[in-house]
Amino acid sequence: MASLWQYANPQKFLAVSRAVLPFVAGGAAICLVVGLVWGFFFTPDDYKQGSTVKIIYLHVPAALMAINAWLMMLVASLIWLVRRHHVSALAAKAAAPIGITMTVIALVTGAIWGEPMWGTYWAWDPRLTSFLILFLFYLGYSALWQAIESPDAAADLTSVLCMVGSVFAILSRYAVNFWNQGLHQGASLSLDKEENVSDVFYLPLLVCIAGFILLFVALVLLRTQTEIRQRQLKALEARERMA
Amino acid sequence: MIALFWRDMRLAMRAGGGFGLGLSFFLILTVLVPFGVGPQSEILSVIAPGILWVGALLACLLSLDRIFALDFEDGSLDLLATAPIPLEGVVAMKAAAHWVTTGLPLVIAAPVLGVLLHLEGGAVRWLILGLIIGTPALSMIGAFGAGLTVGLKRGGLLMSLLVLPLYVPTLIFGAEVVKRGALGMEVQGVILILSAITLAVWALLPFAAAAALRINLR
Amino acid sequence: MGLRVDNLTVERGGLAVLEGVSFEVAAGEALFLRGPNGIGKTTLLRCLAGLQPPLAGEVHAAPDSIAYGAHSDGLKATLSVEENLSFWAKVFGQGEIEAALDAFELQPLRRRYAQALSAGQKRRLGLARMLVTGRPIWVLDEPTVSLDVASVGLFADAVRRHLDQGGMAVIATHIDLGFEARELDVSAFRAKPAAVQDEFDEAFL
Amino acid sequence: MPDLGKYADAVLSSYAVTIVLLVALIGHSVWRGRRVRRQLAEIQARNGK
Repeated sequence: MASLWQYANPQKFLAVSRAVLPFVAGGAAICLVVGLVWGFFFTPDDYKQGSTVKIIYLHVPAALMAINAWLMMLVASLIWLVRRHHVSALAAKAAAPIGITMTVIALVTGAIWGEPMWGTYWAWDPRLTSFLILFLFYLGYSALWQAIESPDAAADLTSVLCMVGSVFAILSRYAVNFWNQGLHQGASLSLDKEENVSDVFYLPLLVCIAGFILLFVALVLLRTQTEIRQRQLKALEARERMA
Repeated sequence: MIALFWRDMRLAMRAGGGFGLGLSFFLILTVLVPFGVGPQSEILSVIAPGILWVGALLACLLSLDRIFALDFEDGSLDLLATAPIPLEGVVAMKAAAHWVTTGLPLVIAAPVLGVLLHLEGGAVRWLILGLIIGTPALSMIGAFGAGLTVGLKRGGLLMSLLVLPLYVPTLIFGAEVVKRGALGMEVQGVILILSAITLAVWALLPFAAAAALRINLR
Repeated sequence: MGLRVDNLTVERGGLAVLEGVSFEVAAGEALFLRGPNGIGKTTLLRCLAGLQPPLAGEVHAAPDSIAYGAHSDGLKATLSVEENLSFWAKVFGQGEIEAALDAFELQPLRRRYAQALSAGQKRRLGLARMLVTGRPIWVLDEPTVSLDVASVGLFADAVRRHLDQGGMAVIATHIDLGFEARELDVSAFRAKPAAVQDEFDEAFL
Repeated sequence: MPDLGKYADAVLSSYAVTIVLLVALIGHSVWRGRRVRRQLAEIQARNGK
């Protein structure tokens, strides 16, 4: 029986991901269009927040994916360090720009929402601050990938950074909480949803989250394919120089 | 390993760096800040702990390349890596020497600088305690960042980008110690957390930094 | 125990440069590595010293038995000759530096800072470092660069004494050091360009 | 078009920013993917593969 690790073979990964990608991308497009149109056009205004409640369809999924992208990078880095599967390292590299974009979306939409609600674009609130720190971690991680020429050394060093960074990110989250008990509302999504958001907002939000997740997967597949081909290209170029 | 510590100390002193330079740096920083924010003592006394902590971060950052980059360039790092002492020990010794030449001067100068910045007498005690506990973590985290970027041509800026976010917890808890101490609040918990961070950093990061060095030496 | 190298393949910048390198050095023996620039002698020596892992093959030697002497001497400009040398002696757990200073005629220079030494004097100090490591296998990369004839003689004497005491040496050099030893031309092991580079490329190419 | 009331600016600019960023990300991914694929095809053709 074939194991999961067979997908770590670059050729196998390319073949499978090429076959899967259209479906994932299509699913992402459908979910995003349905969710956002539903959220934007067919949900009522909140009695307190007015129409700004529509921003959560962007803000919450983006924030979720910003964190999940980092988690995915952490898992991929560990797989690389332990099993030395190149595809895994390249997938981590591919995920970083997506994570950065998601973090920026979460920060910007949060700031735009905060202006009418809190009266300020930016507050040094624990959640906001944590996201800003997460953003810095992403920047450092990507910069390290770009700065190192040898691909294996880059994969190793960024993996080490990702592990250490994860620990410090959690520590920073805790520290920031300690430092300023802020004004951000609690999680808008939890298992007992009644507490926070009513069904009217909840369902389209779920569709949007599904859309963002699928979009993330599609982009990771696409970008990992590109990274694999880039490696392949480099290897061929090096061989031409040798010959 | 002790020999390595003394060698790094001696190098720092002879290069005109070391103690005097660290002290002068903090003095200049403290003199410049009032020019920027104005001479009102009530403002200065509030921001003084933050200034001194950020000063510690900067001094640490500016001298990080001394930890590994020079040894990398002149080949010493290759030789150290093949020496019978473990690379983890090399990292720890170098970080220790770095702390003595950048962190310690700040701890010593803090009372004087506190006076210049109108820091209240009660807060100075907590500032010094926080700095003693917290700044060793800065050197070790810095050594990790230096290890990650040691082979890179323009590693300096990148190193700052990698290292500064890692300083966040130490900075927050370090400044918290002074804030709470000055207000007469309960400080013990924060000091314990700060100590825990420093101890954990010194226990674990030498391994990460040594791993990074080995990769970079390959 | 000697040094045995089995079917070693070493890489530089992700490409195999030498493959299938095998040789053996017994106690009291020296081996000269020859070959044109860029063939991969330095890479091979770094691999022997344990600084980089080989792509394939193995290096058999007693643990902590290899002392590596690189192109650069690892000297600190602001330390004196004595301080530089005794630092390395301490790192390698040896206390004695007088013999090393004598062997390379560094006694008159012992208080001088390394920044005030000439290139050849620096090199002599770098080579004296090998003596204070107390390790049986010397792995040296172009040890005679910038040495004058007399200094090359000092170096050859030091190596000969080391061999007489049961030591070993692997030396990459282009010149004649004035003593007999086996030679190995590494160009024979030059990696074929089409050779499989690593398992990653294998999956593609 | 729903009535967004006094918060129209905030809501619309949020959607605009998000869509622009996502489109930019997707566009960059696709563009780079195509470019690398083309370069690879070229070099493979050159090497007779």
